[in-house]
Amino acid sequence: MKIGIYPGCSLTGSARDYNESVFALAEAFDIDFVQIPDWNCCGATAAHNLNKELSLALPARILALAEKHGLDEIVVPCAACYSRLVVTQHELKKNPELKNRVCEVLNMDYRGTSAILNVIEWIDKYIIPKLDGKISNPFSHKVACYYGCLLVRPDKVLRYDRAEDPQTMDIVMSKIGATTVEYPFKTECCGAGFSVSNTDIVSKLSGKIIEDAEHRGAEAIIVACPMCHSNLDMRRNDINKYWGRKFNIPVVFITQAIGLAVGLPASKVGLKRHFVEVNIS
Amino acid sequence: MSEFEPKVVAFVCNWCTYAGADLTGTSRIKYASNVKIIRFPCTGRIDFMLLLKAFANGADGIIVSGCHPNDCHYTSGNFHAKRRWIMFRELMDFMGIDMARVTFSWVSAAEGAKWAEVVNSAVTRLREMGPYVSYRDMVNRTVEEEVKHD
Amino acid sequence: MTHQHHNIENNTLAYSIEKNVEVHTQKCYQCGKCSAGCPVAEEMDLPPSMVLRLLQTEEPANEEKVLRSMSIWLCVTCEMCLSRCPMEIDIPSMMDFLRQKSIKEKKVNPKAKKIIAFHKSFLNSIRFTGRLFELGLILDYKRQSLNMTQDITLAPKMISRGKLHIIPDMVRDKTHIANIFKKTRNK
Amino acid sequence: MARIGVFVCHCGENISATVDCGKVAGAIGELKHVAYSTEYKYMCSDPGQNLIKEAIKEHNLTGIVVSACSPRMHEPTFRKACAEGGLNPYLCEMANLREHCSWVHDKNELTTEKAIDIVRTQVEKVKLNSALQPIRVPVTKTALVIGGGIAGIQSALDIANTGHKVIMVERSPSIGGHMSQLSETFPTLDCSQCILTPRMVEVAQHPNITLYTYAEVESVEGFIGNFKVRIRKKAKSLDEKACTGCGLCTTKCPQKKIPNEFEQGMGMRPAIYVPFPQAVPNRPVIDREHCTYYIKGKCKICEIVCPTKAIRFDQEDEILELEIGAIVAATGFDIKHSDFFPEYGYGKYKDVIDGLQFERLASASGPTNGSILRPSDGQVPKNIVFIACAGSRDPAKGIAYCSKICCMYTAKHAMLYKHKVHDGKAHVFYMDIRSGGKNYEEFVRRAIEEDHVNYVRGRVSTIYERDGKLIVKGVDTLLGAQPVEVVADMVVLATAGVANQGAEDLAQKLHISYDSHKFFAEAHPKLKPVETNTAGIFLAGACQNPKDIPDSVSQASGAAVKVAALFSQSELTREPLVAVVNRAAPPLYSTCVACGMCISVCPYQAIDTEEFKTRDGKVVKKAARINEGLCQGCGTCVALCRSKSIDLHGYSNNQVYAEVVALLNEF
Repeated sequence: MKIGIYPGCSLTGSARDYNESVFALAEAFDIDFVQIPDWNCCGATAAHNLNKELSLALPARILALAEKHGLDEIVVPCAACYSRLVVTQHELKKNPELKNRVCEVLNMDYRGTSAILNVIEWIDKYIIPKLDGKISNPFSHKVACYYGCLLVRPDKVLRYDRAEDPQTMDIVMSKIGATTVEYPFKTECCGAGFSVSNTDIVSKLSGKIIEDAEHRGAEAIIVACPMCHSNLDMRRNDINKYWGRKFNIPVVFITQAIGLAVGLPASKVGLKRHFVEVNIS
Repeated sequence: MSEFEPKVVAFVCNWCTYAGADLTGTSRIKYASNVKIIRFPCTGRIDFMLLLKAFANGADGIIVSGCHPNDCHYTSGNFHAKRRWIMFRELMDFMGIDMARVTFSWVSAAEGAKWAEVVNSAVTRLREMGPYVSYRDMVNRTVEEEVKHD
Repeated sequence: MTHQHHNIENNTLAYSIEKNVEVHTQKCYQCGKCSAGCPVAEEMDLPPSMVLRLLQTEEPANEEKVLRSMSIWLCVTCEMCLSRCPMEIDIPSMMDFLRQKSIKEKKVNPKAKKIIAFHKSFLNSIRFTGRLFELGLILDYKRQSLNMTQDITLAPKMISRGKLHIIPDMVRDKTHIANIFKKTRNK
Repeated sequence: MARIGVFVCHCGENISATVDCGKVAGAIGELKHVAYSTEYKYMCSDPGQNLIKEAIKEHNLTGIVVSACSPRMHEPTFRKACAEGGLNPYLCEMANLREHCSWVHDKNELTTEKAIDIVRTQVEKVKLNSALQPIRVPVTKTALVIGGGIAGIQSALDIANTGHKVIMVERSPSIGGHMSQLSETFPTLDCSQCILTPRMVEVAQHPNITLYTYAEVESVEGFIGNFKVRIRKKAKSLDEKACTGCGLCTTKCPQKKIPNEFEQGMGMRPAIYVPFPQAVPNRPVIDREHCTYYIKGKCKICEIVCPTKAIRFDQEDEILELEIGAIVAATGFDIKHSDFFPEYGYGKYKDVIDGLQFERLASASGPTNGSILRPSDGQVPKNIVFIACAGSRDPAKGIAYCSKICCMYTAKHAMLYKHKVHDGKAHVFYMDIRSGGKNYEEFVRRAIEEDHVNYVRGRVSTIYERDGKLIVKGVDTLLGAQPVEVVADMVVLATAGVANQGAEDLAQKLHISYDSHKFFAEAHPKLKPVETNTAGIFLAGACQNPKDIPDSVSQASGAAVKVAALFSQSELTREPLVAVVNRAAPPLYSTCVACGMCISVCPYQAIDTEEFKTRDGKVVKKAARINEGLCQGCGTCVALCRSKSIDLHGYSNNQVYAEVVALLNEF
């Protein structure tokens, strides 16, 4: 079974841990990933803030490459990249004129036919059905599932989970033995792209998310987005400084949690690369 | 006048679409003036030969509009219209009528804004399609020939 | 749905927003639900509903206020406003448009320079390598923002965890990426 | 030879502002067969009508076209004028220049040209009109009122008091509707039950009213004055005559944990139950879905304890067939329930409740005996938030309209709360305060000025629970859209009023129109707010759109007057726009070949087969025959007739073909 994958830039750098866990899971479940050859950055927040056409052309190149290589289905583990790709596909479908213009910029054919899966959709489709009998080490912890913004919004375009109190991650986590806390901050923003340019905002917003999860007795925050992870984990020192408190709750990628549950070692799913120590297993 | 303005006839039922078009007026919603309405008690009354007559007499497009399914004032007239239309459609195809020139819609007495949308989108499409001369010419030729033979 | 414009002045900012990103500012009835749910509203000089109100007036002075505001740069595009807006007004798309307009008209709020510097560094990074080179981005951003001391302790920790490449990971077809940038350059 | 008169109306400026009426009258005057063409400012006024009457005589007209508004508006007016002018009223047609032309197009030449085409088309049609005589039909002087809320009650009593019979059908076990659930009513704060209960009893005791509760309309056939209605009386599992209403069964029923509908799920009831103490009729029904006997086959405790042996487990639904002359639909409304407000946690957090639940909390007969207590832990909320426009005015949620009653009942709720919890703090998040109505604005001001309710202008974005409190994240738009966070103990949502369950289904049975929200449609938004598009069926109350009690009661009385007016006649005249089968002299008799297609499609069973016999009784010909008392003039048979033997008065084949030809050809 060959499925296309678009890792995106973060997964090759600051989110290597996420990357490792995604690939380790794929290996454990006999999923053959084909990286989209010569993929490029999706343009992220910067492109759509500064230049609309560029913000569509960059993701369109990725999708065009996938089509060119016959990848009908591509997994996009990074929620931010996922959002850019789906939004681009939607906009170009809605506006044929714009699509022609983008094709001209790319000098490539683009049809918009590849199905784009986010990480939870991928897990639901390819991992959950094969989970029976594989859980050797149930993830029996109380967790807070943090979806962030881009996995669920804009819901009318993504058509994935509902925008208020989404459930898909919670369902996956309960299947590997976790209990999920009732968590109102599931889709509140962590500060996203302001990590470098406005760290105080990130500290304030991410701090609220962490504080409430700890308050509800969660032992870990489960995420599915490298940006959320880096703000909640890598920025923990800044957050602690801003709030004048010491938050200890670890932030775990959903793929890492599943990996642990099916018996993969912590090092194989990148847990050693975190800033906040993950002392649950 | 450079742009082509299609002639559009609308066959509508009295209870839903005619009343809906009244509401478009009461609400002062503007739409293209190309369309002219003929009132029927029910879409069930519409004899589809009328469509052929309209095309032969110079219509570039036709709108047939009545009550939503289940909403017919006379219980089932719109169903009979629909059933008859399925058979008639083949005849239209056979006659060489371009089906894209006929718009079917459901507009209720409460859907004034929808009537304007139905008209405007039909008119826009017909403007792009241009005048409907092929059927008209065919009918006129046939008539002339018949006259010659007489 | 199309809207009827009988009297709208086509030189207003509201008009160009509708024309370019299909956001109809007059739809806003000022309920404030966007401002209530916006994660950064407290930081903003103009909460999102106020931005819409100023645009609704179609007064040049108020439009100026919007383009020079800090709010348009503080918007994180989290889409919370759109997902809860009763009138389904696409505020995030409108914000994207306002940012680009603000740059084009050279009205960027001085306090937003840091944010723009970051975005520009980001795009610079991918313009030449096709993929984001995080170390290069940070260095370029420091050069542009003159923010030399920020995060100096973070990089070594990232490197020790294998989270920061020293050498950029690059797209092979770099000319293709360069061409895309060239062709989409803001006019 | 036809001599047609054409009268072009300006309708003040409604037509003349965009259509050049003089040009229309002039152009039409040039037409062959048009003997007279003129224009006038208001054709429907007395002088306008006189102008028509005089012209008919003076110019010896054989038909007239009044070019004015929609025939749905003034056709009866001008037909009457025509008759008074000495011409058969069915020789009058209307050209719709207002709704279909001047109001929907801009002022230009094309609009005037269109107007000319519209009039010309009607001129061609009217030439082919024939003089017709109205059809007379009898009237059954019994009214059916569907729904036993305050609107239905008012209508039924008003009709019954004019001396006519009324049949009331209510689908729940008791009449009373939503009003019986309310605690106090605005703007007077008088007790809802206290003013309603006497009316309910009056319905039960009125000699002219027959009440069927736990019953629903199964089907409706026929037409004004002559409806045939089938009612399904659902099995109550009870002999109502034997039952004394002692209530012993309801106290002994072992099944006690069924959410109580009347208490909006905030209390429990047994499987055999009377919905509330003041119910009319005060007789129990068995809820078969939850009754142990119907589920498991044994129990029958109610039967054992019943002193009059009134329980009937084997009772079946009963179908009643009724002859009805007029129908009042008064089926009320519902409110939007769970999962419609995921951002407010409604359905998830116990202390986020809706307005009707608050009514039950505040009601002296409610689950808390009138104390305002949190559903979660029974504590008195010290900080309460009311959210107006919860779902209303929210196109994203599919409801663009204002529910109208929420501003007032929210003010009432906040006041009731303050009157009961003196040290409590009440906040109202609102967008606009709509308090049009007698003493309404004063009432809202009292809440703010005297009871110190904190009104905050802004919508709430989200609510979440933390440590047993509800965190309400709103905004104050009057403070520059400044975020506001209230830590509340309880939140009350003024949820949108929506059409009642089954409204669409009932509308289809009644053949009345309804809007996209399933509210029943009135015949005219201003001038026929009580009538529907189907003659003989009227509307009362919130089935039309959300309304408060005074409005519902006024409309209900209006509907009653319409019914009474109808019943004041012994015979109705009906439009003679019915189908006819052509007839010819023997031996042809008719071109009809009696294929029977028309019989099978007629929705009114108005067609049968007629036999033509020779003197010795031999059948020589069969042909279709229309019963004009039953025919409603839909014309389905006409379009279907393969030999073109049926035609429809008013919409004959010749007429509609003439219209098509006239509409498309220049002259």
